[in-house]
Amino acid sequence: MALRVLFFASLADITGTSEVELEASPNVTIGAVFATLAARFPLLEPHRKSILFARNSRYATPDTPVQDGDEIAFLPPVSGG
Amino acid sequence: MALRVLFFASLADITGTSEVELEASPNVTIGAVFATLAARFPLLEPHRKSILFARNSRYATPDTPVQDGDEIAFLPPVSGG
Amino acid sequence: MVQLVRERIDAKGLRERIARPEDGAVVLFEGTVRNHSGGRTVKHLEYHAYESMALQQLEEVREEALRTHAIRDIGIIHRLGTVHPGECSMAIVAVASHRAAAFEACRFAVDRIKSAVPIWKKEFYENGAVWVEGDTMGL
Amino acid sequence: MVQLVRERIDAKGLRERIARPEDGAVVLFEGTVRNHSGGRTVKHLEYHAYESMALQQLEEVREEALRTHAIRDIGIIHRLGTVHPGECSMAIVAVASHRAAAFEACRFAVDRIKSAVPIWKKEFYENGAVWVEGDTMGL
Repeated sequence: MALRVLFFASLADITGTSEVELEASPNVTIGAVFATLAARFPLLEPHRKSILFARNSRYATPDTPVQDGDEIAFLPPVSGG
Repeated sequence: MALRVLFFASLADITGTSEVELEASPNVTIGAVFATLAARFPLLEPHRKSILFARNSRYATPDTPVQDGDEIAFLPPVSGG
Repeated sequence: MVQLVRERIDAKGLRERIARPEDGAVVLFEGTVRNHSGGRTVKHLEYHAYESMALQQLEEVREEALRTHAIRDIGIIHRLGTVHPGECSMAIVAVASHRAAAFEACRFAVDRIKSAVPIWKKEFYENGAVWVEGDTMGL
Repeated sequence: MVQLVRERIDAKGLRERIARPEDGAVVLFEGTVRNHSGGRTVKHLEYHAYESMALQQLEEVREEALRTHAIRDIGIIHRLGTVHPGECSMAIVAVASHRAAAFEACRFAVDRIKSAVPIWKKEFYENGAVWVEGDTMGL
């Protein structure tokens, strides 16, 4: 199934991209998606603990399952205001 | 000695005036000034407990002594803001 | 900066005079005249003050706010005379590096003004008017 | 009303849209860009957002503030893109009958936005720039 994965702020700098398309196996979780991308972008791994996850513009947890067509986002600690 | 006494807000309505000139004996206190005026304006007396006193634009207490030329003010509970 | 004015309060102007580029947080409080009070329709208010004392007291509130809170500056304008519903009767702007101090100083100043500054308001209704009296217990 | 904008924030306009004659207290918070940070001179900031999610989260903050505080309304504008020192990056206006609720709701909203809304700022200095990262422990 096809996923769209978004990186923001420092994570986009680390990966060098703000968006990747990803082909994932069914029943995969957001945590597994992150592991896949951390393998592709090794500099992501040290940020794992501080990263927040979102699925289709809503906060999600690493064990949230993803579905075909989902937009998954990895968010560093926010600093708006 | 000569004093200027100011009444504000509801107290000015009660006495019908915002200002009186008063001749007082030396060493008198603000409390004594109030008693003199409460005798002249009997409707003042019931407000005594809630009235704040000022001498020359500063808060004062009933036992504050007054001096010749002082401006004494009787203030109902404030309601600005 | 503390002021008593008889015209409309320019809260934005106050903010602009007080805030500077080293500040990170600006908190503005505006007390506005409500169109109702205790179930009655308010036509307008009249604010009276013991002006010389009110200015001194406002300045003391300002100085106390500066002394007790980590703010860079605070400005206060209170209006006197006739004020209509929706209009601003008092504006306070506190500026600080960080928001906690700005919020707390602004609130501190409102509370102190409402209990310690010799200003009174009279509410005017369709028929009749009353002096509002605050609570001086806290003084 | 919640908004993300790329031009200067019109805090006074927000206040005018939100406040009505039945309100007695208006509290406006403005986060402003400081000209220094950690001892370095800040030339400007850049605010980036996950826009669709940030708007949803801002709306949730607004609804939570309305649900948990005795306010009549609250409006939030956050700026994105380049913002210079002294300029406003975020404005929040809370209106209520009484000041306590307006102060508390405004502060609640700032705190929630700073911890939960996907917006990030990058600080630009004379030489170099860094992403500022907040504290998400409170989330």
